[in-house]
Amino acid sequence: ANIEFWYGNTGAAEKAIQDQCAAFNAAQSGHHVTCVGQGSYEVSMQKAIAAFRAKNHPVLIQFFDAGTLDLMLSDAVVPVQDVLPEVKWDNYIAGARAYYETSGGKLFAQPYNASTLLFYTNKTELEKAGITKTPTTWEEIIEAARKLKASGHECPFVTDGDTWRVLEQFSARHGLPIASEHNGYDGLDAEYVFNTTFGAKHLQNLVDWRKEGLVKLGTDTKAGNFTAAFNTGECAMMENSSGSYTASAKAFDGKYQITVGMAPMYEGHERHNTLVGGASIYIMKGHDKAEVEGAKAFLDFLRRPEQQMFLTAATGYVPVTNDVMDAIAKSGEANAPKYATAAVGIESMNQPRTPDTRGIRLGFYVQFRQVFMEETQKAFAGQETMQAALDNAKKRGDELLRRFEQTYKGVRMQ
Amino acid sequence: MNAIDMAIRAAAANITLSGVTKAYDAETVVIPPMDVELRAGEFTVVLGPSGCGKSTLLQVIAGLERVSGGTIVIGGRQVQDLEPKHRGCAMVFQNYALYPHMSVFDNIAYSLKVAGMAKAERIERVGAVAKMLGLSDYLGRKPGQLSGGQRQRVAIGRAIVREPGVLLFDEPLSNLDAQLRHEMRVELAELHRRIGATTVFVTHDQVEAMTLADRILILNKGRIEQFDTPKAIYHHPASVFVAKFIGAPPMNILPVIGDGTVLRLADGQVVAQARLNGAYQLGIRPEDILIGDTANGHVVTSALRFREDLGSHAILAVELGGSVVRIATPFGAEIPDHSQLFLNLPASRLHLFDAESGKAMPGAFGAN
Amino acid sequence: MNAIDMAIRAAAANITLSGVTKAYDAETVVIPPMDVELRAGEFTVVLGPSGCGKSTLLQVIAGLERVSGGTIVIGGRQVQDLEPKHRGCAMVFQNYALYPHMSVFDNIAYSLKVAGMAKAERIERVGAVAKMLGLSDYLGRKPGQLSGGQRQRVAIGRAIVREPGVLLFDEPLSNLDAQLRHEMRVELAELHRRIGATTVFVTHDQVEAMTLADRILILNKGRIEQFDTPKAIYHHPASVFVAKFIGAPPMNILPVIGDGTVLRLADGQVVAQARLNGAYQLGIRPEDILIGDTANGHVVTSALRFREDLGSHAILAVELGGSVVRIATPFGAEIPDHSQLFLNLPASRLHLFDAESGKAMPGAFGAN
Amino acid sequence: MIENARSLNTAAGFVLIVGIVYILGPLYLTLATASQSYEFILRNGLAWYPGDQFFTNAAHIFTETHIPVQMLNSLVVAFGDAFATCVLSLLSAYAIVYFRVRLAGVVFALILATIMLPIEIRVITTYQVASNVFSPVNALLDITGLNGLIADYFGAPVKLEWSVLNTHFGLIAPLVAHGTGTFLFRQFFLTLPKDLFKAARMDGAGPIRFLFDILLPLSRTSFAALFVLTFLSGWTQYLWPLVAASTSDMQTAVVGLARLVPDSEGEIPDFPMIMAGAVIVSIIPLAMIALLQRYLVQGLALTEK
Amino acid sequence: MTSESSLFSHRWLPLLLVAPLMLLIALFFYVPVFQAFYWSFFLERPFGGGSMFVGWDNFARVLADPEFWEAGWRTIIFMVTASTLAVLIPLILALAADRKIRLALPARNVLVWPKGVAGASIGVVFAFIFNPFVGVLAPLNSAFPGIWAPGINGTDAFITLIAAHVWGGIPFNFVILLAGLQSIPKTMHQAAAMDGAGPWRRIFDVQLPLIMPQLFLTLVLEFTESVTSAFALIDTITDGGPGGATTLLVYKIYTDGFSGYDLSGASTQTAILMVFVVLLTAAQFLFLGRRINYER
Ligand SMILES: Nc1ncnc2c1ncn2[C@@H]1O[C@H](COP(=O)(O)OP(=O)(O)OP(=O)(O)O)[C@@H](O)[C@H]1O
Ligand SMILES: Nc1ncnc2c1ncn2[C@@H]1O[C@H](COP(=O)(O)OP(=O)(O)OP(=O)(O)O)[C@@H](O)[C@H]1O
Ligand SMILES: O=P(O)(O)OC[C@H](O)CO
Ligand SMILES: [Mg+2]
Ligand SMILES: [Mg+2]
Repeated sequence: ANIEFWYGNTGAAEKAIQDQCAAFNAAQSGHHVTCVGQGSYEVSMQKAIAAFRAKNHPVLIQFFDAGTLDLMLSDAVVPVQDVLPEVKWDNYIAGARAYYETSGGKLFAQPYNASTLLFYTNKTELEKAGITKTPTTWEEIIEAARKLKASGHECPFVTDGDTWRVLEQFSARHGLPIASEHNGYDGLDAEYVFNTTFGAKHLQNLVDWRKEGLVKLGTDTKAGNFTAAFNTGECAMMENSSGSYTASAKAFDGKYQITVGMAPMYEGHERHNTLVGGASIYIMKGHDKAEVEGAKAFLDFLRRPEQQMFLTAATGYVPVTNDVMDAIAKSGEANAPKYATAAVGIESMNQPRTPDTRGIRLGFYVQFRQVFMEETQKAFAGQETMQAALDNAKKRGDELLRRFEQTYKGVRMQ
Repeated sequence: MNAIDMAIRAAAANITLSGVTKAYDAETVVIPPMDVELRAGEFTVVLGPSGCGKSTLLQVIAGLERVSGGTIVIGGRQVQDLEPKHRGCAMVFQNYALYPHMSVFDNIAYSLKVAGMAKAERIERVGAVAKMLGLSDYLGRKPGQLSGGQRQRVAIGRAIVREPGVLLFDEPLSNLDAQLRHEMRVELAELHRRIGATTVFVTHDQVEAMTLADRILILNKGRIEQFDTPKAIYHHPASVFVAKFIGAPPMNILPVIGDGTVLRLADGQVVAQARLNGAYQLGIRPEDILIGDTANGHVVTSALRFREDLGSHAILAVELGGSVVRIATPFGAEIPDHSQLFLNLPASRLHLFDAESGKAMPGAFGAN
Repeated sequence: MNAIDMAIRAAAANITLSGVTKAYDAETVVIPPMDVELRAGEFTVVLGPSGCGKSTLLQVIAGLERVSGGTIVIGGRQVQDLEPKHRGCAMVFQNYALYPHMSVFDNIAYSLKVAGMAKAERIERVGAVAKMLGLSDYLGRKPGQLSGGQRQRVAIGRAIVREPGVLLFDEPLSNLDAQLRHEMRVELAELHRRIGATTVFVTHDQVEAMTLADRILILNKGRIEQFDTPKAIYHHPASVFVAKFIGAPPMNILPVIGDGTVLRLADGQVVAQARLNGAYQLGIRPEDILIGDTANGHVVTSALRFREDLGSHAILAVELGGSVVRIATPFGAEIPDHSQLFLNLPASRLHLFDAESGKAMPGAFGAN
Repeated sequence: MIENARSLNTAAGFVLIVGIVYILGPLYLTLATASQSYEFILRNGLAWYPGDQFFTNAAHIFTETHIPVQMLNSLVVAFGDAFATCVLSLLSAYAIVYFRVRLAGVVFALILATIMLPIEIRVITTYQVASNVFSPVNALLDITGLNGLIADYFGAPVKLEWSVLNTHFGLIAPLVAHGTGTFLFRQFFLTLPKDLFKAARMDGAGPIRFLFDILLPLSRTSFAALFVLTFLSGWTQYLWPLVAASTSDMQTAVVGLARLVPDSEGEIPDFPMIMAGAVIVSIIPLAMIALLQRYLVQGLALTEK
Repeated sequence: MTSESSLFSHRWLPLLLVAPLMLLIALFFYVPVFQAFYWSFFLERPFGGGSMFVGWDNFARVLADPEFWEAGWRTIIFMVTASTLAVLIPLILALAADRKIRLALPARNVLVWPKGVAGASIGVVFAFIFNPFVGVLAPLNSAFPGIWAPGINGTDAFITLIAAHVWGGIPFNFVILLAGLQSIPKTMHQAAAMDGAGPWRRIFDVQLPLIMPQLFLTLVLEFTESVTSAFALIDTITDGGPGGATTLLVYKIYTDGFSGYDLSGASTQTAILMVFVVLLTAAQFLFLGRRINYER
């Protein structure tokens, strides 16, 4: 059958996706997939909504982590596990599964371009300041930062304060909840709690460290963007998505040495898994059998280790099934830079889990990310304290949750 | 005459206005109900003071302004609700209204083009009109590059080239010099003779009015004061308004009082015999006053104020009974250089008007 | 007179043009080198055919068009490179050029406002001017809501309200009716007497020219044909051009041939005695021709073509020696109703011009 | 100008220089960046001075993206948008200003209101309409119960279908549904002397002739200006072409250009290539401006005065 | 046309003339907008199904939301400052380019260029220009650290947006205003010059009043379009930040509704925005539009 797959990525990722589509079409003759780039996850989703209402929608659609609940409750998609019961879904790494699973343990979407948060340092600069051991905890980072600063380095650590980085991934690996009901997994009546957890302290720390000149925001840098600030050597450390590795390595080439490891912990906290980022693929309702067959074939194709390796190599996204690591090892390129993030990324996502680190299942969550950014930026700008900002964000976030609850009144949470 | 000519050239037509009124808004009623008939082929000159509604009248006939009430019949058809192009009129605008983006040729030819006339014929027709108007050298220019008079001639050309059934002219010659004006006047008379369009011609020029008009329509604040032949208008003005409006200089008007036998000026001098009692206005034209002549009727005494020499003749302004009276001296006449003049106001040349209404009282002195 | 008044009212000033030329582009040389002096306080009327450069001349004096060459001196200062506002002139534009966005009051008051005059005084000054122009009722209107004549009066008001040293009028009365025109003429004369501005006045109206002008400047294709008093222009035209340009109807011009003793018309009739040989042009004004009069000089025979009755008098057109000759009958004269007329052309009233150049040949008949 | 106003002309010159610098500054930066290498940008951020990599970057655009093909789509969309906007706006402004229509004011208000909501915030519903332009008709038939009757009578209700998605028409039409042009022409018509209209009617010109012979020539400048401006905005449209066209060979160059910006936060965009793309994509609009510049702001004496 | 009496009085032709545009507008503007209005009375699920009628609840909620009011205020401030500048600056440029000076011709060309450049690339460039460390204001910042920080300081971000908005707004307004200036008859200048008004004064007394129709056009369009065109700039330059300081209503509607799937909330805000802008435009027409339609 002829099927359509809508995705949102652009740039290098888009190119890789198109290559995979072409490869699929070349590899078999039963189906033909047309991969349609929509320019962004948002537009892709908007179009999917309009198209679904107009009964014009594709059979496969890719969407990002924050929209999971919206799609689960949409009644527009079918769980992949229902459509493809024969697949060995256990093969997916636990971190990725948990995020897209129903409460009954059924995988809703097939994880596709996955990422997670990692910690990057500019080894060359660190060594210049006399730091020989790569920091792994915040305490070490701050100590290193002080040294860097003392040695005249203007920008020891850089971040953009993004919700995903400073709240979601931080809370997960420190085992902290963001909202009650296990981040919404257990019901639509969840309420935000992040303002009362240790995460609040961390955010306050960031504010203080920024005042001290140890931490900079992307906008405080010459480059104007935190990744660029790190890549140009302006800043010495950052936490960032696995997806940025390729660009950084390329920028550092010949000038600096890079290290990449798991995102830092506070001392005295047990490390838990980080969440899977990026996006996954959903099967939409309302298509005939042949098309569903085509969709299944394409999903099977994408799941293949060599396809995942291809995507990882081309984009920096991490593999999502356990067998890929073996394949990489077998390929003899295990130490190649293009796979540098794969092992550490999977390791990070495979850390011990608690019910609060499965993922995030909260309504209007995309909007909440905006709210959180808005409020914390005010705190960074000194307009209000971080605690006040977080309290505000909680308040506004709860309103969103309540409205979401009302909108989906009567819909059963899966 | 071919088919297109037929389409353009409409036969001259009667124009009948019945109860036509026009108000721009509630306050500015420009034309109160007006009834008038302009006969087919007749040349009507409209005269009236500035702002009395002359342009408005033309526009109402042309269909460019809607009537606020009443009916207009042209050639037997009620037209007050018709589009201008269905009324068969052509018009020269007071401010020319030339198409700025078209050359002189195209401006003039435009109506022919609209009527679908072939190019060759257009060129010929426009050429003839341009020649008559002295515009042959300017056919390629845009209006912006013409002098005021040249523009006015283009505007005339645009209207007459169609040789329509009704021609409306809004002060078409006001920007021309006397000579050209004179020539144009002759040309227009000739044109009118040839195509015989019913013509309505607004002007401020006395000579144009007297020479061109079959009848003159005198407007005063949108009302018809008199509508008659030039001769009648000049010699038998229906009111003080008309009397003062026609003639250059205009008729002298003096307040007089009748005591049952004679009419006396304010200073008591007797000007005429008349069996009238009460206050009246007496009119006499400047050229009808005889100087130092004792032969015909009463002689009055007056003081010379000043004189204007117009070359062909002179105008004397004298004081008579407290009013300034103008006298046109005959051509070549020797004017006595006294400060006191004896004047004779021939009874046959006197006009009498009601003091209140200003209406003429014909027959007061027999002759009139 | 207060300080602002001083700023606005400039004293009347001499205007001297030396070698002034103006060309819009290489082909259209509108004014070839011109030298002329307009005396302080003098009232100059500029006459000339349409398109001869009258408006251009005014604009050059005003500083609205730059001269292509030559110098202009106003009140002793070379001004040809100065801005209009430093030349002390006010101007009435041929097309009015009113500010469409300002009320009549604001249009008139604008120059006073620019000069910084206090509001109260502005109101007073504008009020006075508006009254004189009959505009008092329209002060609140926008130009778009006025009739042509009303607009023209606003344009006049705008210029005269400043009482400037130099007043330039470009056909300021062309859209007014005879009566109003007459009144305005008197007002302008009075105004000129009062403020004594050096005035340049373009008109097509003979009467205006004759009555208002201290001197008349006759332009022909940008060249000065004659610049003299009205009387001299009328009675002693310097050329056929001038002769034909002045007078309504204009002077009759007949080709004649001298045989050493007499001048003969084309048909051989003798019109005058003169010791001249060859071809000439003979001029005589319509009002100077005597009908059926055998007393003064030669009598010629002519055929009556048509007559125009102007009320005050009539114009007869006769054929004489192959040309049409116009005769103005005296006021009230009885005109013989024959088809053949005997005409007397008094020698003292004859003008002789060179056949080629058209230049007058004064003294040809002694008197002239 | 009448006098040589030195002070004003100096000021004017100064103002224009500032204006030109303000306009050219960002354009210069675009060009400078377009001529650097990706590595340069990774190290330095954007560039203040030009490098020598422009042709390399441009070659990338030509070999690795659909932009060259997409420029054809852009051309069709921009031209279609500009042409349709100009013509339809002219016609409707003409109807509103020169005809005695009782509801002219209401119609104008309805048209003008479209200026106020960008397509961005009605994209979902607009997409729904575009996916079946007869959907309002169907809905109307349903609501009025007519469809019930029809179904009773003919056995099946009316369900008309016509999707304009993925067509040039569909790309253009929603962009044309905009009131700026009508407003512009209306304002322009209001400044034309009334007597011209009258003169034309006296010359026998009916509505159509008046439109073509008088109004159109006199509106030439406005028409050209509107044409260029809508062409340019059609060319630079982003969201609607992105949504309305699904395949990359139906999409427009600007959409293609935006695709070069990576979505993932970690990656630094290849600004030199993007800017080179921007430069290439801007060539046609700039040529358009240069070509029609003459008409853009040419003065036109509206009266013969 | 002021006097309505001199108009064509055809019955069907005008309808025919407006029909094509009206049809497009009905289809691609009013139907979608109506749909959105409809949603504002429901709690609407993005993919449809189970939408719930809630009457005026959405309005009550939105109107009670301080974020909405803040975004509203920001929108008004942006509308006023940005659109004033986006008319004023092109106006000054047009006045300059209207003069017969040598620079006028190249300026007329160059000033139209921004229209041809895609917004996506220009946002990046403006962000770079206003970067506090390497941008044009860097010297200022190194002299007084922290004085210019658009990434942190909301006002600075706002200024950046306005600068970019004005940049993009120059071509259209410049062209319209210049065309207006050029159509002023020469005699108007001459008359004013005779009245003693120098070129500076004529700007205010003659030129500006006479291009009122054009000024009105640009102002109305700016007022309405500043609301919409800001969208693309916010999206590429500030993302509504820092701290929401550049979240104008359109951007909020977009993020709430179309990245956050709160269709009802977004529709409600759309409805309110629409009513507000309609009222504003109507007011402009009533108070300004009336006065400036005089006949030349
Ligand atoms: N802008 C221009 N470009 C070219 N030629 C022009 C321009 N303005 C006027 N002319 C020409 O210059 C000549 C003189 O024009 P001007 O307006 O001075 O005439 P005028 O004597 O005032 O005529 P009128 O009595 O008809 O108003 C005319 O032939 C006219 O066509
Ligand atoms: N559009 C308008 N709105 C209001 N009043 C107007 C309008 N047009 C003309 N008027 C008024 O109507 C009256 C008649 O105007 P009209 O133009 O018919 O006068 P006119 O007799 O042609 O005068 P003129 O000889 O000065 O041209 C004038 O008082 C004028 O002010
Ligand atoms: O930057 P990415 O693609 O790794 O994704 C980050 C988060 O998933 C955004 O929601
Ligand atoms: Mg009139
Ligand atoms: Mg002139």
